[in-house]
Amino acid sequence: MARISVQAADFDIGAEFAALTAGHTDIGGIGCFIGTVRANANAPVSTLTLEHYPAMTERAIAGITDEAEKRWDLLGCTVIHRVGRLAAGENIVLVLAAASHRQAALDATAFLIDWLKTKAPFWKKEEFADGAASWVAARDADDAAAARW
Amino acid sequence: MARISVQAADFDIGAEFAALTAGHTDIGGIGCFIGTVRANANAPVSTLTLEHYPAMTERAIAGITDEAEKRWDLLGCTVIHRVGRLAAGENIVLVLAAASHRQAALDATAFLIDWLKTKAPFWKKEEFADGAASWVAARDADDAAAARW
Amino acid sequence: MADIDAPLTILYFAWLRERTGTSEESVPLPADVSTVGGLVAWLAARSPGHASAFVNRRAVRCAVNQEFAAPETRIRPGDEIAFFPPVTGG
Amino acid sequence: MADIDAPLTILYFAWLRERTGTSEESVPLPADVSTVGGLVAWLAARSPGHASAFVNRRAVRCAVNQEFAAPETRIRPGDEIAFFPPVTGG
Repeated sequence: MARISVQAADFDIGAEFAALTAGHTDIGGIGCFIGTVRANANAPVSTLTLEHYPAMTERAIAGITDEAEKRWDLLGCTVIHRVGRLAAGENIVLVLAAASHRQAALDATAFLIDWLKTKAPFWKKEEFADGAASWVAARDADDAAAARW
Repeated sequence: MARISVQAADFDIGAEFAALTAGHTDIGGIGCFIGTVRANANAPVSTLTLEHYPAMTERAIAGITDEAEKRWDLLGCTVIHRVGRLAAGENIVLVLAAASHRQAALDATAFLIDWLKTKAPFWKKEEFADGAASWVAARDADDAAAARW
Repeated sequence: MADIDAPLTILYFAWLRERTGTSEESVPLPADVSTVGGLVAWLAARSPGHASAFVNRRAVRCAVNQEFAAPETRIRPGDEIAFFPPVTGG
Repeated sequence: MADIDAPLTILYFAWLRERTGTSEESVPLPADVSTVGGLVAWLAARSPGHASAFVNRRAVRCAVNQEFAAPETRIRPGDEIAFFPPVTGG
Protein backbone atom coordinates (compact mmCIF):
# COMPACT_ATOMS: atom_id res chain seq x y z
CA MET A 1 0.00 0.00 0.00
CA ALA A 2 2.90 2.33 0.69
CA ARG A 3 4.22 4.58 -2.04
CA ILE A 4 8.02 4.34 -2.06
CA SER A 5 10.37 6.23 -4.32
CA VAL A 6 14.14 6.68 -4.37
CA GLN A 7 14.91 9.44 -6.79
CA ALA A 8 17.33 12.22 -7.71
CA ALA A 9 14.55 14.72 -8.42
CA ASP A 10 12.86 16.86 -5.78
CA PHE A 11 9.35 15.92 -4.67
CA ASP A 12 6.17 17.99 -4.77
CA ILE A 13 4.79 17.99 -1.24
CA GLY A 14 1.31 19.20 -2.18
CA ALA A 15 1.02 16.61 -4.95
CA GLU A 16 2.12 13.82 -2.58
CA PHE A 17 -0.50 14.83 -0.01
CA ALA A 18 -3.13 14.94 -2.72
CA ALA A 19 -2.15 11.49 -4.05
CA LEU A 20 -2.14 9.96 -0.56
CA THR A 21 -5.59 11.26 0.36
CA ALA A 22 -7.34 11.10 -3.04
CA GLY A 23 -10.69 9.33 -2.79
CA HIS A 24 -10.42 8.87 0.99
CA THR A 25 -12.99 10.20 3.43
CA ASP A 26 -11.90 7.87 6.26
CA ILE A 27 -8.70 9.80 7.03
CA GLY A 28 -8.75 11.95 10.16
CA GLY A 29 -5.10 12.96 10.24
CA ILE A 30 -1.93 12.91 8.18
CA GLY A 31 1.48 13.15 9.77
CA CYS A 32 4.42 14.34 7.75
CA PHE A 33 8.14 14.79 8.14
CA ILE A 34 10.50 16.44 5.70
CA GLY A 35 14.25 16.30 6.16
CA THR A 36 16.35 18.99 4.52
CA VAL A 37 20.04 19.70 3.99
CA ARG A 38 21.08 21.88 6.90
CA ALA A 39 23.95 24.34 6.73
CA ASN A 40 25.96 24.63 9.92
CA ALA A 41 27.12 28.01 11.17
CA ASN A 42 30.64 26.74 11.89
CA ALA A 43 31.20 24.61 8.83
CA PRO A 44 28.69 25.46 6.14
CA VAL A 45 27.81 22.45 4.04
CA SER A 46 27.98 23.44 0.41
CA THR A 47 26.65 20.13 -0.87
CA LEU A 48 25.59 16.79 0.47
CA THR A 49 25.89 13.65 -1.63
CA LEU A 50 23.52 10.79 -0.87
CA GLU A 51 24.86 7.39 -1.91
CA HIS A 52 22.69 4.28 -1.66
CA TYR A 53 22.61 0.57 -2.47
CA PRO A 54 20.16 0.50 -5.37
CA ALA A 55 19.39 -3.23 -5.30
CA MET A 56 18.53 -3.09 -1.60
CA THR A 57 17.13 0.39 -0.92
CA GLU A 58 13.50 0.03 -1.94
CA ARG A 59 13.30 -3.42 -0.36
CA ALA A 60 14.65 -2.06 2.92
CA ILE A 61 12.19 0.85 2.87
CA ALA A 62 9.31 -1.52 2.09
CA GLY A 63 10.32 -3.57 5.13
CA ILE A 64 10.03 -0.41 7.24
CA THR A 65 6.66 0.67 5.83
CA ASP A 66 5.36 -2.92 6.24
CA GLU A 67 6.36 -2.75 9.89
CA ALA A 68 4.59 0.60 10.32
CA GLU A 69 1.45 -0.84 8.74
CA LYS A 70 1.59 -3.77 11.17
CA ARG A 71 1.93 -1.50 14.19
CA TRP A 72 -0.64 1.16 13.29
CA ASP A 73 -3.91 1.19 11.36
CA LEU A 74 -2.64 3.27 8.48
CA LEU A 75 -4.79 4.33 5.55
CA GLY A 76 -1.70 5.05 3.49
CA CYS A 77 1.92 6.03 3.72
CA THR A 78 4.55 7.56 1.48
CA VAL A 79 8.34 7.53 1.69
CA ILE A 80 10.37 9.46 -0.87
CA HIS A 81 14.13 9.63 -0.42
CA ARG A 82 16.41 11.57 -2.70
CA VAL A 83 19.89 10.48 -3.80
CA GLY A 84 22.75 12.28 -5.51
CA ARG A 85 24.10 15.77 -4.87
CA LEU A 86 21.95 18.17 -2.88
CA ALA A 87 22.63 21.79 -1.91
CA ALA A 88 21.96 23.34 1.52
CA GLY A 89 18.24 23.94 1.95
CA GLU A 90 17.18 21.19 -0.45
CA ASN A 91 14.74 18.47 0.52
CA ILE A 92 16.18 15.04 1.33
CA VAL A 93 13.31 12.88 2.50
CA LEU A 94 9.51 12.98 2.73
CA VAL A 95 7.48 10.75 5.04
CA LEU A 96 3.68 10.81 5.13
CA ALA A 97 1.36 8.62 7.19
CA ALA A 98 -2.44 8.82 7.07
CA ALA A 99 -4.76 7.31 9.68
CA SER A 100 -8.25 7.68 11.12
CA HIS A 101 -6.82 9.21 14.28
CA ARG A 102 -4.01 11.67 14.77
CA GLN A 103 -1.96 9.74 17.29
CA ALA A 104 -1.46 6.84 14.88
CA ALA A 105 -0.53 9.25 12.09
CA LEU A 106 1.98 11.12 14.26
CA ASP A 107 3.51 8.03 15.83
CA ALA A 108 3.86 6.24 12.49
CA THR A 109 5.53 9.32 10.99
CA ALA A 110 8.10 9.46 13.80
CA PHE A 111 8.64 5.70 13.58
CA LEU A 112 9.18 5.80 9.81
CA ILE A 113 11.82 8.53 9.94
CA ASP A 114 13.56 6.98 12.96
CA TRP A 115 13.83 3.62 11.22
CA LEU A 116 14.78 5.15 7.86
CA LYS A 117 17.68 6.86 9.62
CA THR A 118 19.06 3.57 10.94
CA LYS A 119 17.80 0.77 8.67
CA ALA A 120 17.83 1.99 5.06
CA PRO A 121 21.08 1.82 3.06
CA PHE A 122 21.88 5.48 2.48
CA TRP A 123 25.14 7.25 3.23
CA LYS A 124 25.71 11.00 3.35
CA LYS A 125 28.94 12.69 2.34
CA GLU A 126 29.32 16.35 3.22
CA GLU A 127 31.41 18.71 1.12
CA PHE A 128 32.26 22.00 2.78
CA ALA A 129 32.79 25.43 1.33
CA ASP A 130 36.56 25.12 1.95
CA GLY A 131 36.79 21.99 -0.21
CA ALA A 132 36.99 19.48 2.65
CA ALA A 133 34.70 16.46 2.47
CA SER A 134 33.72 13.79 4.96
CA TRP A 135 31.28 10.95 5.39
CA VAL A 136 28.64 11.72 7.99
CA ALA A 137 29.05 9.52 11.06
CA ALA A 138 26.09 7.58 12.39
CA ARG A 139 24.74 9.12 15.60
CA ASP A 140 24.09 7.15 18.77
CA ALA A 141 21.03 9.34 19.27
CA ASP A 142 19.58 7.97 16.03
CA ASP A 143 20.10 4.40 17.21
CA ALA A 144 18.42 5.28 20.49
CA ALA A 145 15.49 6.91 18.67
CA ALA A 146 15.03 3.84 16.47
CA ALA A 147 15.25 1.51 19.46
CA ARG A 148 12.35 3.27 21.23
CA TRP A 149 9.84 1.60 18.90
CA MET B 1 7.47 34.40 14.37
CA ALA B 2 4.63 31.96 13.92
CA ARG B 3 2.29 32.27 10.98
CA ILE B 4 -1.30 31.95 12.23
CA SER B 5 -4.42 32.05 10.13
CA VAL B 6 -8.07 31.30 10.86
CA GLN B 7 -9.88 31.15 7.57
CA ALA B 8 -12.79 29.65 5.65
CA ALA B 9 -10.69 28.89 2.58
CA ASP B 10 -8.60 25.75 2.12
CA PHE B 11 -4.84 26.02 2.48
CA ASP B 12 -2.12 25.15 -0.02
CA ILE B 13 0.21 22.74 1.74
CA GLY B 14 3.07 23.08 -0.73
CA ALA B 15 2.90 26.88 -0.60
CA GLU B 16 2.90 26.85 3.23
CA PHE B 17 6.00 24.62 3.30
CA ALA B 18 7.70 26.90 0.80
CA ALA B 19 6.84 30.03 2.81
CA LEU B 20 8.04 28.46 6.06
CA THR B 21 11.39 27.37 4.67
CA ALA B 22 12.10 30.21 2.22
CA GLY B 23 15.58 31.66 2.70
CA HIS B 24 16.48 29.15 5.42
CA THR B 25 19.45 26.81 5.20
CA ASP B 26 19.53 26.12 8.95
CA ILE B 27 16.48 23.85 8.95
CA GLY B 28 17.13 20.11 9.26
CA GLY B 29 13.57 18.91 9.59
CA ILE B 30 9.97 20.03 9.30
CA GLY B 31 7.17 18.25 11.09
CA CYS B 32 3.63 18.57 9.82
CA PHE B 33 0.17 17.49 10.81
CA ILE B 34 -3.00 17.90 8.79
CA GLY B 35 -6.41 17.14 10.25
CA THR B 36 -9.21 16.27 7.85
CA VAL B 37 -12.97 15.72 8.07
CA ARG B 38 -13.40 11.99 8.54
CA ALA B 39 -16.49 10.11 7.46
CA ASN B 40 -17.50 7.30 9.79
CA ALA B 41 -18.64 3.97 8.37
CA ASN B 42 -21.63 3.79 10.74
CA ALA B 43 -22.75 7.40 10.63
CA PRO B 44 -21.27 9.16 7.64
CA VAL B 45 -20.63 12.81 8.33
CA SER B 46 -21.99 14.80 5.42
CA THR B 47 -20.68 18.12 6.69
CA LEU B 48 -18.85 19.49 9.65
CA THR B 49 -19.33 23.07 10.77
CA LEU B 50 -16.50 24.73 12.66
CA GLU B 51 -17.61 27.57 14.91
CA HIS B 52 -15.08 29.73 16.74
CA TYR B 53 -14.75 32.80 18.95
CA PRO B 54 -13.26 35.31 16.53
CA ALA B 55 -12.03 37.85 19.10
CA MET B 56 -10.16 35.13 21.00
CA THR B 57 -9.09 32.52 18.45
CA GLU B 58 -5.89 34.00 17.05
CA ARG B 59 -4.79 35.16 20.49
CA ALA B 60 -5.31 31.65 21.90
CA ILE B 61 -3.37 30.08 19.02
CA ALA B 62 -0.55 32.62 19.46
CA GLY B 63 -0.37 31.60 23.12
CA ILE B 64 0.11 27.99 22.00
CA THR B 65 2.76 28.76 19.37
CA ASP B 66 4.58 31.01 21.89
CA GLU B 67 4.66 28.09 24.29
CA ALA B 68 6.03 25.79 21.57
CA GLU B 69 8.74 28.32 20.76
CA LYS B 70 9.69 28.45 24.44
CA ARG B 71 9.95 24.69 24.72
CA TRP B 72 11.78 23.92 21.46
CA ASP B 73 14.32 25.75 19.31
CA LEU B 74 12.01 26.32 16.38
CA LEU B 75 13.05 28.06 13.19
CA GLY B 76 9.44 28.69 12.30
CA CYS B 77 5.95 27.38 12.75
CA THR B 78 2.60 27.67 11.03
CA VAL B 79 -0.93 27.03 12.26
CA ILE B 80 -3.85 27.38 9.87
CA HIS B 81 -7.31 26.43 11.10
CA ARG B 82 -10.38 26.50 8.92
CA VAL B 83 -13.85 27.57 10.07
CA GLY B 84 -17.31 27.26 8.52
CA ARG B 85 -18.86 24.30 6.71
CA LEU B 86 -16.55 21.54 5.54
CA ALA B 87 -17.38 18.33 3.67
CA ALA B 88 -15.95 14.89 4.43
CA GLY B 89 -12.39 14.64 3.17
CA GLU B 90 -11.72 18.38 3.43
CA ASN B 91 -8.78 19.80 5.33
CA ILE B 92 -9.47 21.29 8.77
CA VAL B 93 -6.12 22.21 10.24
CA LEU B 94 -2.46 22.49 9.21
CA VAL B 95 0.42 22.54 11.69
CA LEU B 96 4.05 22.95 10.59
CA ALA B 97 7.13 23.18 12.81
CA ALA B 98 10.67 23.65 11.49
CA ALA B 99 13.82 23.03 13.52
CA SER B 100 17.50 22.19 13.12
CA HIS B 101 16.85 18.66 14.34
CA ARG B 102 14.02 16.29 13.65
CA GLN B 103 13.05 15.44 17.22
CA ALA B 104 12.26 19.08 18.02
CA ALA B 105 10.25 19.42 14.80
CA LEU B 106 8.26 16.24 15.47
CA ASP B 107 7.67 16.93 19.16
CA ALA B 108 6.61 20.54 18.53
CA THR B 109 4.19 19.37 15.83
CA ALA B 110 2.55 16.87 18.20
CA PHE B 111 2.46 19.46 20.99
CA LEU B 112 0.84 22.09 18.76
CA ILE B 113 -1.97 19.83 17.58
CA ASP B 114 -2.54 18.41 21.08
CA TRP B 115 -2.88 21.89 22.57
CA LEU B 116 -4.94 23.21 19.66
CA LYS B 117 -7.40 20.39 20.32
CA THR B 118 -7.90 21.42 23.95
CA LYS B 119 -7.00 25.12 24.24
CA ALA B 120 -8.22 26.95 21.14
CA PRO B 121 -11.86 28.10 20.98
CA PHE B 122 -13.27 26.01 18.15
CA TRP B 123 -16.37 23.81 18.24
CA LYS B 124 -17.37 21.18 15.72
CA LYS B 125 -20.94 20.37 14.79
CA GLU B 126 -21.52 17.26 12.73
CA GLU B 127 -24.42 16.95 10.31
CA PHE B 128 -25.17 13.42 9.17
CA ALA B 129 -26.52 12.13 5.89
CA ASP B 130 -29.87 11.37 7.58
CA GLY B 131 -30.33 15.01 8.65
CA ALA B 132 -29.35 14.53 12.30
CA ALA B 133 -26.85 16.98 13.77
CA SER B 134 -24.85 17.06 16.97
CA TRP B 135 -22.05 18.96 18.63
CA VAL B 136 -18.89 16.89 18.86
CA ALA B 137 -18.11 16.03 22.49
CA ALA B 138 -14.66 16.72 23.88
CA ARG B 139 -12.64 13.54 24.33
CA ASP B 140 -10.86 12.59 27.53
CA ALA B 141 -8.10 11.19 25.34
CA ASP B 142 -7.48 14.67 23.96
CA ASP B 143 -7.16 16.10 27.46
CA ALA B 144 -4.74 13.31 28.32
CA ALA B 145 -2.71 13.98 25.17
CA ALA B 146 -2.51 17.71 25.96
CA ALA B 147 -1.54 17.01 29.57
CA ARG B 148 1.50 14.94 28.49
CA TRP B 149 3.39 18.12 27.60
CA MET C 1 -10.65 51.67 34.56
CA ALA C 2 -13.96 50.89 32.91
CA ASP C 3 -17.06 52.95 33.63
CA ILE C 4 -18.77 51.31 36.60
CA ASP C 5 -22.04 51.49 34.69
CA ALA C 6 -20.60 49.76 31.58
CA PRO C 7 -22.65 46.65 30.83
CA LEU C 8 -21.20 43.18 30.50
CA THR C 9 -21.10 41.66 27.02
CA ILE C 10 -22.14 38.03 27.31
CA LEU C 11 -21.30 35.70 24.40
CA TYR C 12 -22.55 32.15 23.85
CA PHE C 13 -21.06 29.59 21.51
CA ALA C 14 -22.05 26.17 20.17
CA TRP C 15 -24.86 24.50 22.12
CA LEU C 16 -24.91 27.27 24.73
CA ARG C 17 -25.82 29.63 21.91
CA GLU C 18 -28.53 27.25 20.71
CA ARG C 19 -30.02 26.72 24.18
CA THR C 20 -30.01 30.36 25.25
CA GLY C 21 -31.31 31.35 21.82
CA THR C 22 -28.77 34.16 21.55
CA SER C 23 -25.15 34.60 20.55
CA GLU C 24 -24.67 37.87 22.41
CA GLU C 25 -26.45 39.90 25.05
CA SER C 26 -25.60 42.99 27.01
CA VAL C 27 -26.46 43.06 30.72
CA PRO C 28 -25.57 45.38 33.57
CA LEU C 29 -23.29 43.77 36.14
CA PRO C 30 -25.78 42.63 38.81
CA ALA C 31 -25.17 44.31 42.14
CA ASP C 32 -24.47 41.11 44.05
CA VAL C 33 -22.33 39.41 41.36
CA SER C 34 -18.53 39.60 41.40
CA THR C 35 -17.32 36.31 39.91
CA VAL C 36 -17.97 34.09 36.89
CA GLY C 37 -19.69 31.57 39.17
CA GLY C 38 -22.03 34.21 40.54
CA LEU C 39 -22.83 35.43 37.03
CA VAL C 40 -23.68 31.90 35.90
CA ALA C 41 -26.19 31.53 38.75
CA TRP C 42 -27.73 34.89 37.85
CA LEU C 43 -27.88 34.12 34.10
CA ALA C 44 -29.38 30.66 34.67
CA ALA C 45 -32.43 32.35 36.23
CA ARG C 46 -33.04 34.60 33.20
CA SER C 47 -35.07 32.17 31.06
CA PRO C 48 -35.79 28.47 30.64
CA GLY C 49 -33.30 28.51 27.75
CA HIS C 50 -30.59 29.97 29.98
CA ALA C 51 -31.45 27.43 32.68
CA SER C 52 -31.05 24.65 30.12
CA ALA C 53 -27.73 26.04 28.91
CA PHE C 54 -26.28 26.09 32.43
CA VAL C 55 -27.96 22.95 33.81
CA ASN C 56 -24.65 21.04 33.87
CA ARG C 57 -22.13 23.62 34.98
CA ARG C 58 -19.24 21.18 34.71
CA ALA C 59 -19.88 21.06 30.94
CA VAL C 60 -19.54 24.84 30.56
CA ARG C 61 -16.30 26.70 29.99
CA CYS C 62 -15.78 30.44 30.25
CA ALA C 63 -13.45 33.16 28.99
CA VAL C 64 -13.25 36.66 30.48
CA ASN C 65 -11.90 39.24 28.05
CA GLN C 66 -10.74 36.44 25.72
CA GLU C 67 -8.77 34.58 28.39
CA PHE C 68 -9.88 31.25 29.82
CA ALA C 69 -11.43 31.79 33.25
CA ALA C 70 -12.59 29.78 36.26
CA PRO C 71 -15.77 30.07 38.40
CA GLU C 72 -13.83 32.16 40.91
CA THR C 73 -12.48 34.59 38.29
CA ARG C 74 -13.59 38.14 39.20
CA ILE C 75 -15.61 40.16 36.73
CA ARG C 76 -15.88 43.91 36.33
CA PRO C 77 -18.17 46.30 34.48
CA GLY C 78 -17.50 46.29 30.74
CA ASP C 79 -16.02 42.80 30.67
CA GLU C 80 -16.62 40.47 27.71
CA ILE C 81 -17.68 37.13 29.14
CA ALA C 82 -18.02 34.11 26.86
CA PHE C 83 -19.60 30.76 27.69
CA PHE C 84 -19.02 27.65 25.61
CA PRO C 85 -18.57 23.88 25.81
CA PRO C 86 -15.14 22.26 26.04
CA VAL C 87 -13.36 23.03 22.79
CA THR C 88 -13.27 20.48 19.95
CA GLY C 89 -11.15 22.02 17.20
CA GLY C 90 -8.02 20.69 15.58
CA MET D 1 20.68 -24.00 -5.51
CA ALA D 2 23.42 -21.82 -6.94
CA ASP D 3 26.28 -23.34 -8.89
CA ILE D 4 28.99 -24.21 -6.36
CA ASP D 5 31.50 -22.52 -8.64
CA ALA D 6 29.48 -19.26 -8.88
CA PRO D 7 31.64 -16.37 -7.66
CA LEU D 8 30.65 -14.01 -4.89
CA THR D 9 29.77 -10.46 -5.89
CA ILE D 10 31.31 -8.12 -3.34
CA LEU D 11 30.00 -4.54 -3.18
CA TYR D 12 31.51 -1.62 -1.26
CA PHE D 13 29.76 1.63 -0.36
CA ALA D 14 30.77 5.02 1.04
CA TRP D 15 34.23 5.04 2.65
CA LEU D 16 34.64 1.30 2.20
CA ARG D 17 34.38 1.92 -1.55
CA GLU D 18 36.91 4.73 -1.30
CA ARG D 19 39.39 2.73 0.78
CA THR D 20 39.22 -0.48 -1.25
CA GLY D 21 39.31 1.55 -4.45
CA THR D 22 36.46 -0.45 -5.95
CA SER D 23 32.68 -0.49 -5.83
CA GLU D 24 32.32 -4.08 -6.96
CA GLU D 25 34.48 -7.13 -7.36
CA SER D 26 33.83 -10.75 -8.18
CA VAL D 27 35.70 -13.38 -6.20
CA PRO D 28 35.37 -17.15 -5.91
CA LEU D 29 34.16 -18.27 -2.48
CA PRO D 30 37.45 -19.14 -0.72
CA ALA D 31 37.60 -22.80 0.25
CA ASP D 32 37.89 -22.19 3.98
CA VAL D 33 35.34 -19.34 4.22
CA SER D 34 31.73 -20.01 5.19
CA THR D 35 30.60 -16.87 7.05
CA VAL D 36 30.64 -13.09 6.65
CA GLY D 37 33.25 -12.86 9.39
CA GLY D 38 35.51 -15.33 7.61
CA LEU D 39 35.10 -13.44 4.34
CA VAL D 40 36.05 -10.15 5.99
CA ALA D 41 39.29 -11.68 7.29
CA TRP D 42 40.06 -13.05 3.82
CA LEU D 43 39.21 -9.76 2.03
CA ALA D 44 41.28 -7.70 4.49
CA ALA D 45 44.38 -9.57 3.32
CA ARG D 46 43.80 -8.76 -0.36
CA SER D 47 45.42 -5.33 -0.49
CA PRO D 48 46.48 -2.44 1.73
CA GLY D 49 43.26 -0.65 0.69
CA HIS D 50 41.16 -3.62 1.76
CA ALA D 51 43.09 -3.82 5.02
CA SER D 52 42.37 -0.14 5.62
CA ALA D 53 38.66 -0.60 4.84
CA PHE D 54 38.31 -3.41 7.37
CA VAL D 55 40.72 -2.13 10.04
CA ASN D 56 37.86 -1.32 12.44
CA ARG D 57 35.43 -4.18 11.94
CA ARG D 58 32.93 -2.74 14.41
CA ALA D 59 32.48 0.19 12.02
CA VAL D 60 31.55 -2.08 9.10
CA ARG D 61 28.04 -3.32 8.33
CA CYS D 62 27.14 -6.06 5.88
CA ALA D 63 24.21 -7.25 3.79
CA VAL D 64 23.99 -10.69 2.18
CA ASN D 65 21.67 -10.79 -0.82
CA GLN D 66 20.29 -7.36 0.15
CA GLU D 67 19.42 -8.34 3.73
CA PHE D 68 21.35 -7.05 6.75
CA ALA D 69 23.73 -9.75 7.98
CA ALA D 70 25.95 -10.46 10.97
CA PRO D 71 29.53 -11.81 11.16
CA GLU D 72 28.13 -15.29 11.73
CA THR D 73 25.77 -15.17 8.72
CA ARG D 74 26.61 -18.03 6.36
CA ILE D 75 27.54 -17.28 2.77
CA ARG D 76 27.17 -19.45 -0.32
CA PRO D 77 28.50 -19.40 -3.87
CA GLY D 78 26.78 -16.74 -5.97
CA ASP D 79 25.82 -14.54 -3.00
CA GLU D 80 25.87 -10.74 -3.30
CA ILE D 81 27.74 -9.43 -0.27
CA ALA D 82 27.79 -5.71 0.46
CA PHE D 83 30.00 -3.90 2.98
CA PHE D 84 29.24 -0.38 4.17
CA PRO D 85 29.40 1.94 7.19
CA PRO D 86 26.43 2.38 9.52
CA VAL D 87 23.70 4.05 7.47
CA THR D 88 23.14 7.81 7.64
CA GLY D 89 20.13 8.53 5.44
CA GLY D 90 16.88 10.21 6.35
